[in-house]
Amino acid sequence: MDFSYTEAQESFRHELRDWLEENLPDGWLENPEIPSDREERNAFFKEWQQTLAADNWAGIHWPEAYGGRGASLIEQTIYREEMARVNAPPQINLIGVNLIGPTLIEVGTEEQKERFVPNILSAEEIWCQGYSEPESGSDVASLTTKAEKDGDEWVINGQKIWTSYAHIADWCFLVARTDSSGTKHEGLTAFLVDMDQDGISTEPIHQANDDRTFNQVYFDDAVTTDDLVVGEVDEGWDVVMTLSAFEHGMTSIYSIEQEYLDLLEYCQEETRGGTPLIEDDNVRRQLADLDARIQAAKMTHYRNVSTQMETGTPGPEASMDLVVSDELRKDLLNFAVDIKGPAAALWDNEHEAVDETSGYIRSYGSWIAAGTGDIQRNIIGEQVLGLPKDIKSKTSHRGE
Amino acid sequence: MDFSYTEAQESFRHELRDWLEENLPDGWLENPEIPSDREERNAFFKEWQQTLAADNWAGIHWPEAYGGRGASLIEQTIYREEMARVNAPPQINLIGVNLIGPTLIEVGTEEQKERFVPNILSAEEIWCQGYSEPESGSDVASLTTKAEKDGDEWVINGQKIWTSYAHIADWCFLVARTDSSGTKHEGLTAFLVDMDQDGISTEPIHQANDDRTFNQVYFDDAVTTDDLVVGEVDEGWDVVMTLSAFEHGMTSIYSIEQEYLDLLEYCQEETRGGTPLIEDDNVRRQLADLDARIQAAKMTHYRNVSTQMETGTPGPEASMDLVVSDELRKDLLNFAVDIKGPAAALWDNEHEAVDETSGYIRSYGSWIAAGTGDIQRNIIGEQVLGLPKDIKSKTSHRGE
Amino acid sequence: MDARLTDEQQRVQETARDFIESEGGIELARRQLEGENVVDDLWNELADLDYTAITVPLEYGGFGEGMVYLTALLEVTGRYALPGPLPETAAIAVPLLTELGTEDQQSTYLPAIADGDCRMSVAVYDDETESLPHAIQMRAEPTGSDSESAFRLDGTKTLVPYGDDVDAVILAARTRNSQGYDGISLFVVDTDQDGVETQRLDSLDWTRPMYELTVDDLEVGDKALLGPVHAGGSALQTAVDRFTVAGTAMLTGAADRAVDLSVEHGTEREQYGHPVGRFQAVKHRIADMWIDMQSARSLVYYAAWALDNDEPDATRAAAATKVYAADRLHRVFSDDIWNHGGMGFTWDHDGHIYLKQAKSWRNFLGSPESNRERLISARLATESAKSPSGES
Amino acid sequence: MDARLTDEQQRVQETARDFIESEGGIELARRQLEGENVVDDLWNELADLDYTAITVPLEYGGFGEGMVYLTALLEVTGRYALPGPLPETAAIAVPLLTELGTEDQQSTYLPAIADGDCRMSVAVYDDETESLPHAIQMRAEPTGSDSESAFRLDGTKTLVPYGDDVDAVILAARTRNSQGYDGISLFVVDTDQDGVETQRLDSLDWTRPMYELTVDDLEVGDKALLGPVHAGGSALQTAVDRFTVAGTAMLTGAADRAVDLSVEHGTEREQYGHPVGRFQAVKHRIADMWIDMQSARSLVYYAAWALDNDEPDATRAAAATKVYAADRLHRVFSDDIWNHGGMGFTWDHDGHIYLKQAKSWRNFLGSPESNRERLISARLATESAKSPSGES
Repeated sequence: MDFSYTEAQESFRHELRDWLEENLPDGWLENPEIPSDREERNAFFKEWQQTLAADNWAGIHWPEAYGGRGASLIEQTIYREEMARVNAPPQINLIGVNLIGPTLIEVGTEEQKERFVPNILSAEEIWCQGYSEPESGSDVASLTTKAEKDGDEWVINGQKIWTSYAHIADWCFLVARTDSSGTKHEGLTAFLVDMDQDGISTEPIHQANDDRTFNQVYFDDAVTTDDLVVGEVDEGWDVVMTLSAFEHGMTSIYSIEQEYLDLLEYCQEETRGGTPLIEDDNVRRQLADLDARIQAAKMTHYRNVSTQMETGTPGPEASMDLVVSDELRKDLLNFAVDIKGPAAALWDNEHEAVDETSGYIRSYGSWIAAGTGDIQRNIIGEQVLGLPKDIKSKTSHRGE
Repeated sequence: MDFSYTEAQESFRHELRDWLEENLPDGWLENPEIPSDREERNAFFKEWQQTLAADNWAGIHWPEAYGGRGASLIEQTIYREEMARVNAPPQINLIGVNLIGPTLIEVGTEEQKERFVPNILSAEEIWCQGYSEPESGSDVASLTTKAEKDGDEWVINGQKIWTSYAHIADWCFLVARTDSSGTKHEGLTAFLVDMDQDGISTEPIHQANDDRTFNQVYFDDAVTTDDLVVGEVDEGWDVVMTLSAFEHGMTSIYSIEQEYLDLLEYCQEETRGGTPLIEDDNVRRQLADLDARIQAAKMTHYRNVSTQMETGTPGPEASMDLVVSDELRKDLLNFAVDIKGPAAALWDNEHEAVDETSGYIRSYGSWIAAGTGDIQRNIIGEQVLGLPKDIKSKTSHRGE
Repeated sequence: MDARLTDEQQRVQETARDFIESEGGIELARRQLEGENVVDDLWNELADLDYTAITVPLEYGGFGEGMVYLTALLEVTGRYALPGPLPETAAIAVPLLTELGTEDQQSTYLPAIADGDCRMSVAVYDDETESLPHAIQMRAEPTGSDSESAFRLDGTKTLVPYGDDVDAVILAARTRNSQGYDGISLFVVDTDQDGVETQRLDSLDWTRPMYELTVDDLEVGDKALLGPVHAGGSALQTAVDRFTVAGTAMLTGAADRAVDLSVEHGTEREQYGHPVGRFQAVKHRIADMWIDMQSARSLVYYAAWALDNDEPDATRAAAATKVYAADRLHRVFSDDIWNHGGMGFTWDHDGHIYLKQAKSWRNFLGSPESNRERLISARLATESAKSPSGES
Repeated sequence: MDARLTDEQQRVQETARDFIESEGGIELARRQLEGENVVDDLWNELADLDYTAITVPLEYGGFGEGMVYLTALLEVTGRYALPGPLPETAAIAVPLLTELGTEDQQSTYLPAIADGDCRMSVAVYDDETESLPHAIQMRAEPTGSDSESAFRLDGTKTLVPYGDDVDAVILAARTRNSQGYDGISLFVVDTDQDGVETQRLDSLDWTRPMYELTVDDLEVGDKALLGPVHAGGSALQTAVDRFTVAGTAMLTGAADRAVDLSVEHGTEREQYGHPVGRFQAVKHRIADMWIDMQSARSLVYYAAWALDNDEPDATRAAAATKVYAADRLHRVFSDDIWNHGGMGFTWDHDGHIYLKQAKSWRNFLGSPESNRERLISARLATESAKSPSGES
C-alpha cells in the first residue's frame, strides 16, 4: 500500500499546474466567470477546449496518435484533481472526448476513425448520445426508436430524451431498434447520425433549476447511412456495453472536494451574530461529517483506480461511486444552502460560497441522471453481492 | 378539534392515580424493584395482577360483567398514560387480558366463555399464543403445525417459536393446519390447548440481551378436544383476524415518553467535565428531536383513537404506530447509551437513567417482533396508499 | 377529546379545495412563478369565501376563529402552493392587532382585512444572513416630547414577503440600544405612504416573492406603535410561533399532494415490465413519506389547538412542528422527485415548487436549530414547573 | 500509488483467516463470552505466527512494520471478534515504547512482546463517565530528590481492557495540577507487583473484559516513567489515534462478515415463496451495508498509511475513521440483525456480538464527537498552513 506519487507523476502534476496557470482564461483563478449569453458561453467553452487540445490536454487518456498522451490511470486521477482544484471550465465536447472517441477507437471502422476521431478533442464536431427515451427510463434496452433499412440508408423515427448538448451537437451517437422480433437486448443497432438534417429537431427540457441543458430529440424520417453503423447491425447492445465501460472513472469526487474546501473557507469568513460560522458547534460537526465522507469516497476511488491499473477493469467498488458521490453532493449543497441563514430564501449568490442555491437544485438532476440510487443498489446487490435477482431482472438496464 | 378531557375523564384519571398510590407494591415509586429470582418474579407479577383484578383495574376495556369497566377508548388512553407515568409492573397475563379474553368473548362458545374468561383477569390461568413457526417467519398463514382429528380429540404435532410466557402458561391459543389441500389461508383451525400435558415441551430462546423471555414450543402428539375449537374447523384465519384486531391500540408511546422524561432528568443531573449534560449543545439538539418525534407519535395516536371512537376501527394511521414507536424507542435508547460516555462499555446501570444498556439491546427484539418495519411499510404502501402489490402478495401476512 | 378536525373544519377544507381546483389548482402558482401576479384577483375571491375573515374577531366582522381553523385552511392552500400573504395576514398581523392594537388600530385594519381590502406582511430582517432577534437592527428614534408618541424610522428591511402586494406591514424596530428581544417595538406601517418603497428580490420560491422595503426618514405617530414600547419582543415571538405552525400546515398540505403524486406515478409508470410502485424501494419510500406527512399533520393539529387555548406547552408544540418538519418534509419533496426519475427534475413536475418552498421556509422566521433550542427550553421550563407542585 | 493491500499484506490476511477458522472462527469469541478465558492459549498461537511481533522494531526481534500491516491483520481478527489485547499491545504500547522508551525499557518489554511473553493494556480512565483528557485525574507524586526519578501512584483506574490478562499497562497520570493534555505523564506499570490489583467489571462486550486496576501507594522509579515528565499528553493523543484506526479496522472486518451473513440469509431464507434477498428492502439495505463497510475500509487504509508515514493529515485521517464508522458500522450491525428477523435477536446469531463490540468501542478512547472536533481542527490547521505557502 502506497498513497504517494512517483517523481514522474509529481512532475506530470506540475507540468499541468504550470500549464493551467498560463492558459486558463484571463482572471479565472480570481473570478471564474462564464458568459451568461448562450452563444458567447458556447464560444467560450469551445475556445477553452481548443486551448486544451492544442497542447494535448483535452483527452490525456487517448492514444498519442490521436492527440492524447496515453496517460495512465494515476495521471488521469491527477488530472481530475488539478482540474477541480482550479475549478477549470468544463469541456463542451465531454461526451465525445470521454465516450464516443474511445468507443470509435475501439470498435469503429478505419473510415469512421479517420473521419470522426480527429475532430473530437478540438471540439470541431460536438457529440451527443441518443440513449434514453420517454418510456424507457433507466431501462435503456427497452427503447423503441426505430431504424429501418432503405437501400444503403437507414430511416430513423422516434424520440430521445435527456440528451445533453443535443442543441449544439453536430453528431449523435444513436442506439435504435432495427429488429423487434427477439428479446429487448437483441435487434439494437448503434449509428452515427448527422444532427444537421431536417428529420431531426431538438427541444430543450425546462429543468427544475430553470436551466435547459437537457433536450428532447425528435427523429422524423431522419437518415443515416450504412457506413455509419458502429459494430454489427442488430448487435448494438455490445456497443452500448463497450461505451458504458468508459463511463467508469468519470468521478465527481474531486469537484465535490473542491466545493467542500470552498465551503470551509466561506465558514471561516462569514459571521453570524459577530461570530464566524466555523465556530458554531453544529457547523463544525456537519463539516466534519462531510469531510469524513469525502475522504472515504476519494480513498475508495483510489482503490478502484489501483484495481483497474492491474486488471484493466475497475473493481466492484466502482458501482459505489455514483451512489456515494451523488448523495454526498446533494447533502453538501443542502447544507451549504442551510447555513446561508434566512438568505436561503433568495436565489442570489451574494452570500454563497460557490453557487449553492442553483447547484442544490441542479444536484437533483445529476442524482436522477445517474439512474437513481435504486438502480445502483440493485447492481451492487445482484452483481457484486450475488443476491437473488429482482422480478424485473430478466430484462436489463445500463451497466448490466 | 379538542384535546382536553371531560370532567368525568379527569375524575377517572384521578381515581386511578389515587388507587395506584395506595396499591402499587411497597416503595415502588421510589425504587421500582422486581425480584431477580424467576419464581419470585412470577409470584410478584401474579400478585400484582390479582391486586389489579380485585378492583377491576386489570382489564378496564372488558365488559363489566366479566370484571372489566367497559372503559371507553379515551379512558383506555388515560389508563395507559397513568400506568406509564408510574412505570407500573407489567401484567403477567398480558396476552390473556388483551387478546385471548376479548377474542373468546367475541367468538367463543358459551361453554368456553364460562370455563376460561373468568380466570384470565386474575391470572389464575396464564395464556400464551401459538402463532409463529421457525419456517413461517412473519408469514403466519404459511404455518405447518398439524392437528389431526382422532375421534373427538385432535392430535397436534409441530413447533412454535417466539412464544412469550409459554414456560409459565397454563393454556395456549394455538393455530394449526387441519387441511392442507387449499391455499395457505384455508384449512387453519384455532384451538385452546392445555399446556400441562406430556405432548408439550417448551424451551427458552437465549436472546441477544442474555434474557430468555421467548420460547420454542414443541407439540409431540399433544391433544385437545373438539369443544376447544374456537370458531369453525378450517376457518381459523377468521379467528386470527378477529384476534389481531385487538392488537391495535397496544401502543408503547406512553412508556417511551416516560423513558424520555427520565432521560431528561438524567441529563439535568449528570455532569461531564463539571457541566450538566443538558447544557451540551448536541445533547439538547438530540433531545429536541426526540421530543418532537414523541409528540408527533402521541398526537397521531390520539387521532387514531378519535377515529376509532367514531368508526369502531382505528384509522389507517394505526399502521404507523409500530414503525414509528419501535424506531423511536431504538433511537432513544441508543442515544441514552451514547451519552453515558466511556461507561457505555459497561453493562451496569449505575450511570443510567433507567435501564438503557439492556433496554437498548432488548429494543432490537421488539423491533423485530413487530414483524420488522419492512412488513409494516408494505402494509402502508399497499393497503393504505393502494400501491401495486408485491410479487409475494398473492400470499399473505398478519394484518392483511 | 377528539384529535381530528370537526365536520365543519373538514367542510372548510372541502370548500377550499373545490374552489382552488376550479380556479386551476396549482396552475395559479404556476402562473405566479411565470411572472404573472395572481394575488390581487385571488385575494378578492378568498375574501368572498370569508377566508380572510377567519381569525378576525367577531366584533370586527370576522369569525373569531383561531389557528385550528386557519391551519385547516392553510393545509389546503399549501397543497396548491397558493400565492398570497394569507399566513402573514391571518396568522401574524390579525392576532397581533387583536392582542395589542388600540381600538383605533383595530377598527382601521381588522374590518378591512376581514373584507379583503387590506393585506399585510411582516418586515423584520435588516440583515438577511442573521437570525432573530439579532437580525432586527433598525432604530425607531423617538421624536415626540414624551418619547412614546412619535418615532422616526429609517433604513431598509429585507425578506418582506409580498412586500409590494400588501397594504401594510408589521415592522419590528429597536427603541432601545439592545440586541435581544428586549427593546423591540412593533409598528404598523402603511406601504402606500411617501417614504416607503419596495424593491423586488430574486426569491428562491417564485410563487412567494420577496421584497426589500425601504423607509426613508419616515415619521410615524403613536397610531403606528403596536403594543407597548420597547416590549414588542415577546408578542413577536408568539407571532412567529403562529407563523411556524401556519407554515408547517401549508407544507403538510403540499406533502400530502406529493404523496399523491408519487402514488399515482408508482401505480401508472411502468419500468422493466412492472408498475414502479411494485418495487419495495419505491413503495417503502412512499410509505415513509406518508408517515412523515401524517406526523407533521398531527403536530400541527395539536400546536394550533394549544396556541388557541394558551396551553402551557403551546410554545413547545409550535417549535416541535418546525423541528420535525424542516428536514422531514424537505425529504418528502426530495423523495417525490426521486420517485419520478427524470421527469421529477423537470419544470413540469410540481415537485420543484414544493421543494423550493420548503427550502425557503426552513430558515425564515426561525431556523430548525433555533426551534430546537426553543423547544427544549420550553420543555425544561414546564417540567421544572411540574416537579415542585407535588406531581410525581 | 497503489491504494490496495500488497500481495504480502493479503497473504497475512489469508494466513490469519485460515488459522482462526481452523481454531473455530467466532467460536473462540463465543467461548470467551461464555466465561472461558481463551486469551492465554490464543496469544501463544498468535505469537507463533509472529503477529505479536509485527509492530516491534527489527532490532528487538520484530518486523518493524506499522499500522498498515497491523490493520490488515486486525481486519481479520475483528471479523471473528477475536479476544485478546492485540490492539492495545501492538497499536498503543509498542509504538509508545518505541518512540519514548529508554533503551532499558525497550529491551525489557519489546522482545518479550515480540515473543508473546508480554501482553499490555492501557489504564487511563479514573472516571468512566468523563472523556479524555478530563478523565485522567490520578496524581503521580514525585518522591525522589530531583522530582523526576521516582513517583508515588495511588488510586483506581477503570475501563482497563483485559486488565487481568496483561503483564503491564501504560498508565496515564498527572504530575502537575492540570486539566488538559498538559501535565500528563505516562508510566509502564507491571501488573504482577505488590500494590497492583485488578477487579473485573461487567462489560457490555463480554468478549473484551474490562477491569478496574488499583494501585495502592505504589512507588515507581524512573524505569517506569515513559517519555518526558509532564509531557506525555501529545504522545498519548497519537497513541489514541492509532487505537482509533485499529478499532475501525477490527469493526470493518466484523462488518464484512455481517454483510456475508446477510447475503447468505438473503439467498437462503425464503418468505412468501421467495428468497428474502429478492425483495428490494432487504437487497438495498445490504447494498448500503456493503457501501458503508467498503468506505470504512478505505478510510482505514489511508489513515494507517498516513500514520506510518507521518503525513501532515494523519490526525485528520485517523479521526475520520471514527467519525465515519461510529454510526455507520453500528448501523451495519443493526441492519444485519434486522435482515435476519427473529433469528437475528437470538444469542446464536453472531450479530449481537458485533453490535455490542461496536457500542463499547464507540466512546472508548475518543467519542465520535471528540473525533469530529479533532478532525475539523486538524483540517483547518492544514488548510491555513497551505494558503500562505503560495498554493492557490
